[in-house]
Amino acid sequence: MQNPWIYIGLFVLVGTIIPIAPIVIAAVLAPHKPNPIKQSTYECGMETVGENWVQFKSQYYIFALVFLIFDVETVFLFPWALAVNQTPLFVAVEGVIFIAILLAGLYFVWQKRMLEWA
Amino acid sequence: MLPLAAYLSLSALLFSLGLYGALARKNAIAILLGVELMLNAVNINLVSFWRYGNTALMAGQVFAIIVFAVAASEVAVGLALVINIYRRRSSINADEIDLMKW
Amino acid sequence: MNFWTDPIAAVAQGLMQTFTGWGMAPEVAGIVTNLLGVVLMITAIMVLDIFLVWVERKVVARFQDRLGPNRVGPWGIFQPFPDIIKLILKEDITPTGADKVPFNLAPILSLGSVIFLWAVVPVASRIYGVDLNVALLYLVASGAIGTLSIIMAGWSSNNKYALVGAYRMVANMVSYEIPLAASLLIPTLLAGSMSLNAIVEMQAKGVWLFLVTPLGALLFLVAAIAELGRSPFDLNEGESEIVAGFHIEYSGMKFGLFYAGELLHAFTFGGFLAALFFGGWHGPWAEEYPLLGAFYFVAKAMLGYWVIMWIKYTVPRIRIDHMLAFNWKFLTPLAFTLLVVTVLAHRLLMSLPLGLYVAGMFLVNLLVAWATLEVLRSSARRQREALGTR
Amino acid sequence: MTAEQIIFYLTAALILVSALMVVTTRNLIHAALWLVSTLFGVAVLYATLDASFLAVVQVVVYIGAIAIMFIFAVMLTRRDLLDKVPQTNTSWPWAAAASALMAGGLLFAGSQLNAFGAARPALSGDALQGLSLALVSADGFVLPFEVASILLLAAMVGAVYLAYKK
Repeated sequence: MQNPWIYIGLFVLVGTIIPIAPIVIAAVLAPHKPNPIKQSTYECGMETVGENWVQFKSQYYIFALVFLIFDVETVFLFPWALAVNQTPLFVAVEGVIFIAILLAGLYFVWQKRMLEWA
Repeated sequence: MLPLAAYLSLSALLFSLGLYGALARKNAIAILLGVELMLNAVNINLVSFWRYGNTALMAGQVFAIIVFAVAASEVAVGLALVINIYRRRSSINADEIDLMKW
Repeated sequence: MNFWTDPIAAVAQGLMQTFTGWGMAPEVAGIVTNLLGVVLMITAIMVLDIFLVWVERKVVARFQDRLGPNRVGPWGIFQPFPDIIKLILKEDITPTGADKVPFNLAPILSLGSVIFLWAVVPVASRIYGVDLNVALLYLVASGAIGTLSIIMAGWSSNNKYALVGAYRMVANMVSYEIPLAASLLIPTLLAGSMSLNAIVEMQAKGVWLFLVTPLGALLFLVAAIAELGRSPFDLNEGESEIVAGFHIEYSGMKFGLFYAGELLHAFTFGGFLAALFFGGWHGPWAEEYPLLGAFYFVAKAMLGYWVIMWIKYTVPRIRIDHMLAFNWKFLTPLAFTLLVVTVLAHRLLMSLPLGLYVAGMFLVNLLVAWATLEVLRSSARRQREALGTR
Repeated sequence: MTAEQIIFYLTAALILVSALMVVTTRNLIHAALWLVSTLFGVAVLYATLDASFLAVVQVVVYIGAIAIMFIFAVMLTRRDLLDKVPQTNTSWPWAAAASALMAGGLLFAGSQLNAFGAARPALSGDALQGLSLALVSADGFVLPFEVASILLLAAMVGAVYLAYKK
């Protein structure tokens, strides 16, 4: 096949249909007797207090930010890793500089104690 | 075979939808969502120009990757600003953030 | 075309002849043949998944000094079937206030994201779905879909525990994608290709990559366990603190899909560990007889799966601050340092004969491990002294 | 209609419908989920354009990181979001007019291009190898490659500093 993505497209299509099948079978076969108590939010028997969309500390968000930046970095590094064997040593050094710059960023955030879970 | 026109028209429409989102929405996060759509439209253009031009020249794809980096930076800083503004003013309604107007 | 030397091509050719004999256009027949291949592959994976339920229960029983399922069939091997029937016949409860569409989509994506991975796994020398040239990034991409499914489940359940699970997941599972990707960069760099077939082919000479980069293999294992959300990194489930976390409100078959997805995910990562670092399907006579190669591959993947289970049932869960510190202050710097050292050592030793090259790379890895231990020891000493003077 | 056209029109419909939902739906979490669907459609588009690397990177970076960041930011700032009231500002008709004008202008400008109706040439060589060599070799794009790392460094430091609660 010329384009491997045709096969992957078929795979994704069938791979989503197959998990749907048991849900449909279960929906047909399983009993369905809803009542308010059964459908209420499960909190180990306690009554739910207040809104369910509660706010959380933004510390989670800091880690997501650092992740986002590093995720893009790895995307840049994959082409570099592919090319590094066939190119002069200069290219390897260039990737090392790239990594060093980002690790410097991580070091900065670390030293400023923003990675602490406080 | 599809002509280049198909991809360019799609990206033009997507860009305009993104522009509408960025201009018309009240919420700061929704404005950033609109900007994301516009960046994606640009990327579709870059990649389709690469594919329909000389495929040995990689500028289109490389530019698309740079756009990914720019989009990620934009989201990181933009959403951090939103979080910061929310913490100070407990609102991220773009109409109400008018402290700099006077 | 002989079935024993090239089973897929032989069967595909036979099917193509049958379909075109019925008067189908060759392109349509090609698509239908591929579709049948895909359905066959996914069915095989799902049957394996059902079998994994029994394996998991039996192995955990042995770790905990119990017998495990032993009533239905010999050694309880048919136990998964009553389980499935029970799950299907359970009532499916959707809590009030749940966001219906994401709520129902999440388990499908959770299992689907694992199934998609098998499109690129080379099971044996001529048995594989497709030779994708970006297969390793495809692995990371499918992990992204899995992450998304968990956040959807956690958000749409309208439950505080589920939301906590989703929040923790973002901070934890997502963070570990960085060391995972960095440890995937090392085989990419050594093979000069992101295709799994090329990486497995490179190990044909008997030099498995874990000899060249033992630390890379270890990093991949740790990051994979975190990516799976298995103990000791199962904070997004955390049964004893947030009562199952993101899938707390799921019942019946939808819960079953999450469960099946988790088991299959663990086995799949065992398979990737085997393909990337332990020679894939390579073994005696695997080249001539692909079915033998498939057996080797499944055996190696099972071994990897067993190691993951071993860790799961031995190590207790760690706290979220420890876990994030472990990732960002230890694993990520180590992974990138290892990458830098590997690329420099690889460039220096590339021209040496194979034996010397492997020995050199192994020594370099040992050196990095030793330096890491020294750094850890000195930082621990500093912490102790800081505590002592207080 | 060939299979290629069918795939393209389905993908285009997916992209445009989800993009429309992104800019119109009131619930912001749903807007972010529709964004995921748009992004996935764009990834499929890259795959049909033989840009495998970009297709996967689209899923890794956009769906795996950026969309999740959006969902996360919405969850963190949710108190403010009253899903019932209209989510558009008062000048939305002007915005609609401007974007309609933009669409018309872009389509017109595109149709003036010589290459507008161009057919697709055959792919020359391994696109992935070409891309990686172009990105890192000295006569290629090594400067943007390094500048990108500085951009990412600046974004990380700035964003963490902004989001950090003192």
